[in-house]
Amino acid sequence: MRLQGIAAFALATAISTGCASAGGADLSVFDWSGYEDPGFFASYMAKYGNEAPSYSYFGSQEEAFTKLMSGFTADLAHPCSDAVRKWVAADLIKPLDESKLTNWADMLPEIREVDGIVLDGKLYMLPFEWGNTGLIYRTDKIAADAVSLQLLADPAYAGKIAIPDAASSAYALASLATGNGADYTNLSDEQFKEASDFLRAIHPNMRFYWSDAGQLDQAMTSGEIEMGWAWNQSELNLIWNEVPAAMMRDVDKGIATWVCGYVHLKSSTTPDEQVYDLLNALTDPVSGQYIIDNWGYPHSNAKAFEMADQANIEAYGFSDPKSFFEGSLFFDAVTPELEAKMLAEFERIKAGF
Amino acid sequence: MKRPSLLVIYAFAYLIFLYLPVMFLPLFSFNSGTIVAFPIKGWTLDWYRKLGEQDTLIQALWNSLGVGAVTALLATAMGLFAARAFVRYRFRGQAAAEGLVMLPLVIPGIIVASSMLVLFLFLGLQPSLVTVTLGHTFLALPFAVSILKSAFDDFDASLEEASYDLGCGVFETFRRVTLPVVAPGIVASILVTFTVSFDEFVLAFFLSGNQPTLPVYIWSQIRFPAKLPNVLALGSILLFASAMLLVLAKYFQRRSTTRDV
Amino acid sequence: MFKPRSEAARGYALSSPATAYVGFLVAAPLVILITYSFWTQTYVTLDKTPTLGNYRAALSDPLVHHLMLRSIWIAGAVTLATVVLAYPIAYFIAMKARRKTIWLLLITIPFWSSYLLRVFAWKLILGFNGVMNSALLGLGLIDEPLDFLLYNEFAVVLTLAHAWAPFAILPIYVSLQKIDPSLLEAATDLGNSPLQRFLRVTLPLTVPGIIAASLIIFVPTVGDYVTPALVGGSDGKMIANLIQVQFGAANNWPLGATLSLLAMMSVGFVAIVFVIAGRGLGGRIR
Amino acid sequence: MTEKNIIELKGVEKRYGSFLAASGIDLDLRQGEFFSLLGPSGCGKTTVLRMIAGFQEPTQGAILIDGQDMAGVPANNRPTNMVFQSYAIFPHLNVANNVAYGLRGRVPKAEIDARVTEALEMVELGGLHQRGANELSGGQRQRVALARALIMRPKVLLLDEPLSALDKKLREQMQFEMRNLQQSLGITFVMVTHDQYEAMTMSDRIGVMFDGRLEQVDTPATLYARPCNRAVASFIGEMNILPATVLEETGGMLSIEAAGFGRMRIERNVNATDRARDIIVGIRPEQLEIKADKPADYPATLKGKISNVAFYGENIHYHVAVENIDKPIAVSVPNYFHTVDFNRGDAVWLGLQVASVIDLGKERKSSQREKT
Repeated sequence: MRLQGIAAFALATAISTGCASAGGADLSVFDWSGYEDPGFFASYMAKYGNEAPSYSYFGSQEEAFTKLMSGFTADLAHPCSDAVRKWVAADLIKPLDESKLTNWADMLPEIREVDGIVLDGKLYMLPFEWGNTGLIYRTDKIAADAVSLQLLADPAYAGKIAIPDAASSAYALASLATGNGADYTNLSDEQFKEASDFLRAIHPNMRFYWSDAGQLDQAMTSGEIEMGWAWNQSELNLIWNEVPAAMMRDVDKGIATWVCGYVHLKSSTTPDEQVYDLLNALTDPVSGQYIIDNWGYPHSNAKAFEMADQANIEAYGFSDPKSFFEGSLFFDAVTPELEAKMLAEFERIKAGF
Repeated sequence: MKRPSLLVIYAFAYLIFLYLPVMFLPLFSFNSGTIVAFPIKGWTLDWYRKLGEQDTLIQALWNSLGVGAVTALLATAMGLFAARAFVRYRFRGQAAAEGLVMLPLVIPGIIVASSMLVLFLFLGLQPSLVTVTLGHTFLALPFAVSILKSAFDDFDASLEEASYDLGCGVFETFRRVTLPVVAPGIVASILVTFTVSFDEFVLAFFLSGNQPTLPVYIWSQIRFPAKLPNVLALGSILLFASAMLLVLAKYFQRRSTTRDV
Repeated sequence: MFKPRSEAARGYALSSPATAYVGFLVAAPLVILITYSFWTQTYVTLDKTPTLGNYRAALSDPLVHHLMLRSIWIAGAVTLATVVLAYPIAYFIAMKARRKTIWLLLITIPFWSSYLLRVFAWKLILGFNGVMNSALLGLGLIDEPLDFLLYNEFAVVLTLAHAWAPFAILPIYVSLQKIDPSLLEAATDLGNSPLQRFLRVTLPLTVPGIIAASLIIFVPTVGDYVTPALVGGSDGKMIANLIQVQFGAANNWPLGATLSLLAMMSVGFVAIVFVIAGRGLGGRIR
Repeated sequence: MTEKNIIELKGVEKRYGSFLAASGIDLDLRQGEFFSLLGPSGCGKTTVLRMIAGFQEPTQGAILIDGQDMAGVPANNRPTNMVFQSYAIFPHLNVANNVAYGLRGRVPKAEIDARVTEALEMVELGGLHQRGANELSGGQRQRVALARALIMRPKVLLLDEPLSALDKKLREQMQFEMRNLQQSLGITFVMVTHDQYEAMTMSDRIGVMFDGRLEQVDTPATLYARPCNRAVASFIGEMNILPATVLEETGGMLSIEAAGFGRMRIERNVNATDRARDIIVGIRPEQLEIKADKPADYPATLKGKISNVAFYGENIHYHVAVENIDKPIAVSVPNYFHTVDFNRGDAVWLGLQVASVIDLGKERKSSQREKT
């Protein structure tokens, strides 16, 4: 009897999957988890019967790309600027109509001109949030004036460092450390070799190549590692958990910036109007204020910065966005040939070759 | 008698080994910090209190329970027939068939996952809990077959004949004799296949649409650790509930031996 | 309706849902894999001209050899550790324990929590200021935290030996359960000490269970990429991680498919050698 | 016992590929008789029983139960019930539920309870209703299996080696009980056994099977006294076989020249159908007299030497080696008062009453299995 009950329930669930109700939930978003927070799109829900869009989740851009290439469909997806070129090349996304983006004029000017989101004169990604990738270190173990990217190679830190298990991020770090940050997207053979040599030099010090931010946070908190190349989200999480850690925010010493946003998938079936309603809700200053105050992420809308709690902005280290956009390495799509080289070489480096 | 006592000590040491990691989940579900690491920041019940608000998490749990239940039933049902055929009958190609059923254990998950997505889309099945269930059934089948095969190994064929002889047809015999006699095997198979499905990530990730299963949700949560303690709280409750469920199952199993059939 | 069909017909009829289901879902991935392995991909363009280039590239790459050997070595170590640790407990439950079902349940319960969460827990135990180090420091056995507990092959082996425990215990338990007690009495009667009896009767009779457990553990472990990524540290990477990269970041499905097929063949080969050796060994003990 | 046939087997054959498990079986079983199918293991007797039960369909021929052709009638719809060799006691049910199994859902609950109690009383298991299946001794399992089949009130009860799992003492006790039960119920019992004593003590009639063929069907006494051939003769009790030559056949009598014993006139055995000039004759060991001196009052005598002695308690077996006869002749002597007492190597005389010499017809050479 009990089993029959479960079966009936499961069948009901399965059937209800097939026929989603009309309204806000008609729109499907392929996203990182957590972005289903209703604070991000209050105005959309107000318009569509208080219904949130339906979210499905990925854990990394690569997973998302593989799944989309296998035929998965949705209306919107949430990659970062460095992936856009590949997604366009793979014919997954369609250009956005700037005239329908009501908040376009209020966006941070630097963000509107970010490389990689405009290809052949067409806008493909609407920037939503941005942040840094930088060196996070334990302030109780390493002095602020002593910390540097080169310290990663110091044998004194054997087993005390971690960097991401992602070729593009690793090469961004290595380019900055070898003074070639400006040429990151287009490294010459020599520069590429320098970067690779740097990664080989720090490999013996490596505790692990992190594959998820939680892993890094855990190790940083326990003292397992003392330095790590990581996202600003980790810095926030460490601050919230009162771990003595900070991100090295000195532009001259090397820091990277990323921008992520929403793209309109070719497989989209929902009317454009509804798609744009969500895009506009996401870039609304109110949403921006919410994400800054509650999530600690910098938003793409300039007005949101004015509305948000300035103390938070100061504490989270993005009070001067301009300096990051000018002085930091910007994550942009590297050329396909270079990307392939990076991936292949990084696999060898990780294996100790 | 020195040897048995050594063995007993080992058995308890092994239990500690098995339970040690699991015991930390409840511990950290009371930690006020969001990072799962020592030192513990402070004690709180907030994660349990706020559990009710985590709609996506709760929905993911229901999805996983539903998928797990249907998977367990489908895999066990197919496994039951297959195991019976493998143990009771001899037929050409039997070894090949038995090998084939074990294949899902061998193929790397990522490959099965991506090609299954291609296949299902080709067949016009959009990713959903249905496709996840189909995938999980595939993965759980070898476990069901091997468990039920050993259940049928000990099953005396003349029991079924006795039932026919006493006037029962195929279905009545199946219900009144086969099913109850291999019931422990069926329960084991349902438990194991449910566990396989409940904890499966790779296939679920590829084959789920906008309804994540619990592992898919947890996987993304580990990247964004703010809600991880909620997951730990839920995990602790699940652990407790499953322990209770097993105790109950044990109780009913004991009672069932004396019931009328 | 009882009977009139033949035994073979009923065998086919009963087993066909399972075999057809698995057959269909296995055939499709294999066909896709094999097809892809003869194609080439640069960036997002797929070149469908058949070529053996992927095989040539993969087979001549020392990185592939290295990772393949390491995967097999780690999977072997995991299998050995799991089976060796699990055998006594299976023996205890089958031969000595009075409440067998309770013990079996006790062994299953820990696995009702998410695998990812259990891995997290292991990191707590083995970590730098984790439980193990704190305990050892507290007892005054060490002065500084040990850092060789986590993020290496040892951690991978330990984590997986834990994760696979029930899959090793159950098959061995079943094979021990099936041993006729009179065989053990006969061995004693013929002058064997308990240890001799175990080595000459019990162990050989449980070889099928050991082989089943080993295969269930060995084969999927070679293809695991989550555990090495989480606790393996800088030198815990395995072949599946490389395959994963091809299907993911590198977006080179043809090479990924080639590597998968090569990995499956290697695993198959090792497994067959293992089964034959295991049977031979089981049969040779006198 | 009446003369009505309850089961008729007509030319029944069971073939597995090229293997003939049973062939040319013609058999009529009478209402109310206790019939045994006797034969060595693998002779096809269980196949015949399972074809009657409906677990196997004959590849040729017909089976009629109470006049109805059973072709296509599945086991569950046949008016037969079976006691299985393993007893097949349902392990998940207690005694009462095992016995009630076939009635459940077909008969009102109150009647089931009454019939279960009655059936358990009948097999002397009264009061064991709630006992678990795994808490029964071998004898109790056998009784439960019997009660479970009998409660169905079958027209024919089929028993597959029902006593083989029991120890000797219990087996002998059950032989009597089952015989008494059968007689008081008046139901036809068909039992398969490889134990000649079991078959002899319990049955009204016995069918002896070899190699898939039913060789002879007769009462125990006839089978013992007039077996149709060497195989049957050797399987039922012990038998000394001697070659003989038929010199003359007159009326019901044969004049023969038997090895060692010389000329004699014996009764022609109507059961032995294969006739020829060279035949074999059988002599039961207990029909021979053994003496130290040549016995005077026997028409046929023979001289030999004791080659082996076996003491059985109620009787003594001697093997006597005789010149020109390959196998020693077995002699069984009742152990009255230790009146006879020979040792190995003693020279003895054997005496024979001609009336106890059995004509076994022509010696059959090869097995009959290849016959189609």
